[in-house]
Amino acid sequence: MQTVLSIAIDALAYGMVLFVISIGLSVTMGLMRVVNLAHGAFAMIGGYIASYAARDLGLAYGFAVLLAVFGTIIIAVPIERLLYRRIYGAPELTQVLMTIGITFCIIGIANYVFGPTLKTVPLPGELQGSVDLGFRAIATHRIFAIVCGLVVAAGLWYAIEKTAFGVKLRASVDNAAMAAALGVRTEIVYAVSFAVAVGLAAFGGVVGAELLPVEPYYALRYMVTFLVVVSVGGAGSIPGALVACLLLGAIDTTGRYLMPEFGEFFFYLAVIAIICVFPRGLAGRAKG
Amino acid sequence: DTIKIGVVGPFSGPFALQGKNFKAGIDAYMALNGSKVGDDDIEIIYRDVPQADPAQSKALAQELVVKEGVQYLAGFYFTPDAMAVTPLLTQANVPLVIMNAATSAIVTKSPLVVRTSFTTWQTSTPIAKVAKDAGVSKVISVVSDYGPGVDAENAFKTGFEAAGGQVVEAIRMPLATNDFSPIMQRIKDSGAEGVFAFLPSGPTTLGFVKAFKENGLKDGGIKFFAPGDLTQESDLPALGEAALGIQTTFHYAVSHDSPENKAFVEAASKAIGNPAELSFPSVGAYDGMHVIYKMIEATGGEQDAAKAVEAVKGLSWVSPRGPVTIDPESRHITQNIYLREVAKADDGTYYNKEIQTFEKQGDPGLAALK
Amino acid sequence: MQPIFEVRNLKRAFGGLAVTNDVSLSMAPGDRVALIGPNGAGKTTFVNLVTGNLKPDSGEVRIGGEVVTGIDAIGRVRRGLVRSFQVTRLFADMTPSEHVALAVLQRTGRAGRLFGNFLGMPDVMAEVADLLGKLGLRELMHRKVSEIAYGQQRLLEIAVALALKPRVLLLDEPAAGVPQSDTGRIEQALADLPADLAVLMIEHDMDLVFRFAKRVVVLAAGAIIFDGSPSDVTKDLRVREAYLGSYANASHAA
Amino acid sequence: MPATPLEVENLSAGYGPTRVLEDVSFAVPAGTRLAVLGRNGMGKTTLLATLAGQTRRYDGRIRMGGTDVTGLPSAARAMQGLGFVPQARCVFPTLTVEENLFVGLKNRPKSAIQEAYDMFPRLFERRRNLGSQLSGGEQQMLSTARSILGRPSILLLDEPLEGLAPVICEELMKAFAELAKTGDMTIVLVEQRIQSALDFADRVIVLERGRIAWTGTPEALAGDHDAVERLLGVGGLH
Amino acid sequence: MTTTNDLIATAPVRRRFGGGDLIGLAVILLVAVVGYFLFPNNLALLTRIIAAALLVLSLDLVTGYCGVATLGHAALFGAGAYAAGIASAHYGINDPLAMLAFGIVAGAVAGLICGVVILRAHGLPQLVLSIALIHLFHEFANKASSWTGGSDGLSGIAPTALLGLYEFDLWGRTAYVFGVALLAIVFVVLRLIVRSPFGMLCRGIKEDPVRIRSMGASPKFALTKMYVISGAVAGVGGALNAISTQVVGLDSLSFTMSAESLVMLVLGGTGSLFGALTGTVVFMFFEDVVSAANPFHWLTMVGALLIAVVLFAPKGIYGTAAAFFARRKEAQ
Ligand SMILES: Nc1ncnc2c1ncn2[C@@H]1O[C@H](COP(=O)(O)OP(=O)(O)OP(=O)(O)O)[C@@H](O)[C@H]1O
Ligand SMILES: Nc1ncnc2c1ncn2[C@@H]1O[C@H](COP(=O)(O)OP(=O)(O)OP(=O)(O)O)[C@@H](O)[C@H]1O
Ligand SMILES: [Mg+2]
Ligand SMILES: [Mg+2]
Repeated sequence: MQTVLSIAIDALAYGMVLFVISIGLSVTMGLMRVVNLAHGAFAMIGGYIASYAARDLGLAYGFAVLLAVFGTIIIAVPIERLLYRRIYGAPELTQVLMTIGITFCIIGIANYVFGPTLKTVPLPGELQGSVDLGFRAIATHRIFAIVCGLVVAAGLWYAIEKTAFGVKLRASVDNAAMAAALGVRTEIVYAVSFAVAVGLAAFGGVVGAELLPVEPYYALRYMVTFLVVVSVGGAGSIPGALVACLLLGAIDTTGRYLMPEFGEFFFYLAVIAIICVFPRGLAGRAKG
Repeated sequence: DTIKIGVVGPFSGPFALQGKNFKAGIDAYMALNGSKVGDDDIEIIYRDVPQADPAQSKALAQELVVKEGVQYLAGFYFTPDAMAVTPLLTQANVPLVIMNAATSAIVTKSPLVVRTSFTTWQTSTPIAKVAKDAGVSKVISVVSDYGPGVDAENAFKTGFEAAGGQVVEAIRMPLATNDFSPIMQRIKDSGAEGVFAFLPSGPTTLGFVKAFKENGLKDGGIKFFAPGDLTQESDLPALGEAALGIQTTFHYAVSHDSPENKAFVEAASKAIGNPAELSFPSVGAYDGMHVIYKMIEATGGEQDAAKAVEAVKGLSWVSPRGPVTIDPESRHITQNIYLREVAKADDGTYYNKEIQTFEKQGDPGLAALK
Repeated sequence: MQPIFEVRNLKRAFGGLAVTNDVSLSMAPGDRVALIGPNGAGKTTFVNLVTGNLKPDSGEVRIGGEVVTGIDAIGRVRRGLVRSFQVTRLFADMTPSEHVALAVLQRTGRAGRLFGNFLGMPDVMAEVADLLGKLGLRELMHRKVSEIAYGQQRLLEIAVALALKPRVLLLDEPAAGVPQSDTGRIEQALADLPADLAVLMIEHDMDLVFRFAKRVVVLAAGAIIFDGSPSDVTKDLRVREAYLGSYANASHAA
Repeated sequence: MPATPLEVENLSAGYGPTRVLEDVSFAVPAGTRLAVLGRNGMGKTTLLATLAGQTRRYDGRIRMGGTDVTGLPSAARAMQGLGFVPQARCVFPTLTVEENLFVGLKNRPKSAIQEAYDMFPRLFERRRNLGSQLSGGEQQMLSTARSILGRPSILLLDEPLEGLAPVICEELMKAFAELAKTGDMTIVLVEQRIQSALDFADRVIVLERGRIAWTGTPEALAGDHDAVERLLGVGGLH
Repeated sequence: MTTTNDLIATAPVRRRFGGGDLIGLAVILLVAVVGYFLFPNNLALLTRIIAAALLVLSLDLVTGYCGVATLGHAALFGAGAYAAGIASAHYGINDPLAMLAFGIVAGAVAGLICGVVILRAHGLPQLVLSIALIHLFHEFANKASSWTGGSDGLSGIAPTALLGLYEFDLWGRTAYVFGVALLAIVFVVLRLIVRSPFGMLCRGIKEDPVRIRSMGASPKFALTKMYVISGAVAGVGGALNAISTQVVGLDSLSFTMSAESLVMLVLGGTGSLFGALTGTVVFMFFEDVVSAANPFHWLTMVGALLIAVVLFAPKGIYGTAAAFFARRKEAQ
């Protein structure tokens, strides 16, 4: 029983970290219909900024997180204007090409500027150490990640489903020309959404840095993980992504506990099974 | 004349750090020993294989030999890349000096292969004795599920059982594991007193070491043993506090206290730019250059692979890592293996502190092959 | 005569909405039926159900006496049940001749051939030319479909359906978007159809309906409220109110 | 004197290298109901799309209410009072009916959506359904209602009757006439059902291969049998 | 009533294997000969490019012609490589042509397996299925190390002389000529297939599978068939790789290789065999040049190339060039 509980806790924590890091991708990929393989690259930029701010400048953690989020957005704005704007509505494969290209460039630059070593984001005292749950200990920063995940999920869901901006965004994605003909300034809608997605990526990169440490190859190393999680959830659906993260987190954790030597098999077989049962992902939006 | 040496390694990509160390070791050697052997200028030509890719490795080696006319091939971080090149050597009349790839079998693939690095068997065997001496008799082994991981598991098991210990469980986990909590739970549940771990150096070691601490294993008194890949110097700043006290066995620590090493570290630090990035592949490359220089001396700059290899069989010298010999039979390097512990220096940085020496270790893996 | 196409007690609901509510209908070879009804009455859904694009909650569909309810859409097409789409579904990057050729090849079991090309198959080409000529698409036959006007795409949609030589043909608003000048072509194409073919046409263009149909079925809120001759339908009060409006008074109703 | 709501001068437009419209000029006085007729593929859709800012313009100017909107993007034209109901309907498939209508509101309060439901009660019944689930006719209603909600001063309608039941068609044409009269709305209508269009319009343009081939009043067109036969391909009206 | 003849006369030239195809074949052979004399010392690279080109052609069949999004196509290539390698290393079947046959069959079988799984979804989920599959294949090969050598690679592959006459030499001449011959044959066969009724059916499926179904054809069956063909082609590439390298590594079954082949395809232009070839040659050559020039920071250059292609040649290098010339011709 204790073991089961213990695995459940690990699964929850891992799933939520996955969620925080990948949810931004659900926005770009599901709502804006851009297969943004550079998502990890933006998460990585966030991680680097936070690491630099906290470790080299000695800023407080909260401040470093803010700096990471806004710094990444500032870096991303010109990239959106010059590059992403050209691939909205382009065929998926063209988007893949462009965003892989962007990823390569960011990796190359990060490698040049920061070197190939691991970078950490020092945690503040409150988040260090472990909390004793009675039957086991769990790292405080994981609890922090769980809370962050829940807050982000709720906020994002509200913004997309309930606000005027959310409706305009979804309309622009369905049919940009028609939305424009109804007076929606689609470029602005897109730019804002992109900024939000990138900000979330950076935030996730920082919050998840304990699990997925920041180094230049971060951008490619975890690309597949993000892609899988978001698609299994059904791109564009916040609840779907949340469920997918928790489910896949649980399968991964259990698999690694019960038979680690087949951990990968477990995980990917589960992915195949889920998609065969839900060919559009757990909560896929009908595509029209 | 100019003698060209072709070096193949991961100079970009996720293992770029190791490739960078190759270059640092080579640069350091040439800085200290000149870029001339006799009348011949030495020129290094680098070729990049970012990830294990035998086809690319072979194509590059072929190009180096045929087009660039290199007399020596060197480098090779990954085993399959080295394996792909061995069939070429005889026809090309080129010796291959391996500066890293750590699977025992490579040297058996061609008589023209010489290795100046280590094998996983070589560095993992002594830690078994350390564990037993520390009073631990039940150990769980946890390794990444790929060639070197399996080698490490076997090496440890063989050594530990020979010493009278018991490996209660052997876990192989996927290379791409990010979250090690479930593994830690397994370790806890196994009832072992100690854990033997092997993970390739790089980002995953961070998660592993942190999980070990955060899940309360470290404080629970479970002892941690590993070969030195796990605490390579360039990862230590990130591992930090969590790694403190971990004991590993390895052939080289940047902190090794000897005049040879001091000179080496100084030169290599300059070559690599950021001294914090210096790690073990640099010393393999440094000694590889030493071997190649000796080969050139022996052949007088002529291209004669057999003669060159013959000349370094049994060669002994004092490397930055300590005294070493090329075993005449296996052409693999015989060297000291050190037990080290992660410690904190006065300036707040972390380093591998050598605390025990196992002298003149050969490669037990070759024996196991037979 | 035995009906070639028969539907019994077909039902389908979306959520709580009964879109097809116990519909039974049969057609004999040579029938020309118009299915009309208010927007959202369930006409397209009916077509989707009988062609196998949607699964019914209950009920039965027969083609030539054979029960096909358990057979998928492809199997039904192969048994001679062919439809056209209300919103054109064509291959934007292909030409009209390729569309028709593909249909002919599929019908004659040659669409899976790995070698050869339809341009080298005289029988296929003759049929393609004939069909496209009938529908006035000859000049456009080698243009990409994305470059031809909507009305012409509608005609092509019909050409593809005809190329499959169906036994039962279901046309979902074939004339929508086709200008008056060209509805004649559609009528002509329909008139040239083999006499033993059963045709069901959904259409809101009453002129076309009354010229074409020998029988009119009216669907409202998922149920058939009228099934009879065109001359009777304009007299039916419910139909006039729910659907025809003042059209019923116009002179066109023959 | 109030500015002319819509003026077009020497407009040429098309798709990529394909020129479709050539040198089209006309002006529409306030409150006019203009019908644009022509056979298949003559450029009617292209004309409306160009006015709405959605196709490539090669040459010419467009003025709305006296201001030059030639260079303005689609959204800006919409905010200046242009409404557009495209031939393909373009309902947002993943939005509910209500959300579809919401997008058309521009800056009006949300309660205004009720106007659309009053016009098409069917939409009210289906308000929680996704756009993709609607029947063809329902989509057509939604598309029209959505554009009218934004209270445009110029409304471009591309075959708004397609797929609608005869009763609805009648009501809709009445509603359009009403809007033009009381709402001071200028309407440009493209329609295949020539009779309906002529009944509705007070001016007619006929396009032939991208050029204006005939212009005048509906009565004049009905009387010009030659033009009707040649340009519209039908054997006469009434 | 029109006759068939004048119809064909007005049709754009699209015969069974017409003049355009012969020119295409000639271009390939010409490039091969020029390559041989231009880079006589770098034939191994050229052979590697050919093997990759076969993989990319194979990918083009399913992605470019059928619209199946996949990031796992190396599974087919790797299956061919391992089958050829295992036949030689474990069973002593060292004749290159026999090894090739093993590669083709294994590739086709892998194609069948992948097809059956991947075709169960569309779009993004489909992409993820392919990713999951390639990881399963990779993991399987890693586990079955007694057969595959695991992460150390499968060594001990020793192909005998080709046709009993031509040894595989240090300069890689035999391997190169062998590769060119294979590429030419595959090209001709594929050219015929993409123009056949089956090819047309697949293009239709790519645009609208629902429409195809309502024409009475089964998209799933057709796509699976295409997947098997694609697997055979990738198997040729894999076998060529095994024969010329004599070591097969896990990389030949990796996500990285799959992703790279997709990048090459899109770079050249999907949906055209020449696009696939152009993309492979440009990408691999560019990579070789920049990585030799600066082994440490060449990745940035590759990234810049990809971005530049999307910005200035959105249909891929070949696709955009072809469209440009078509437009020029039309304008005249
Ligand atoms: N997937 C679905 N989910 C919910 N409701 C649906 C779905 N599909 C159709 N409907 C509803 O079922 C009703 C019938 O639709 P259908 O398309 O059959 O109408 P129709 O008779 O063809 O109308 P029209 O003449 O306008 O084309 C409509 O009100 C539609 O909104
Ligand atoms: N996207 C496009 N690319 C190239 N050519 C196009 C495109 N869309 C339309 N055309 C061409 O432009 C011409 C005019 O088309 P348009 O759709 O404006 O005609 P229309 O008068 O609205 O016809 P319909 O009555 O069928 O709606 C046609 O000849 C058509 O082939
Ligand atoms: Mg309908
Ligand atoms: Mg039109």
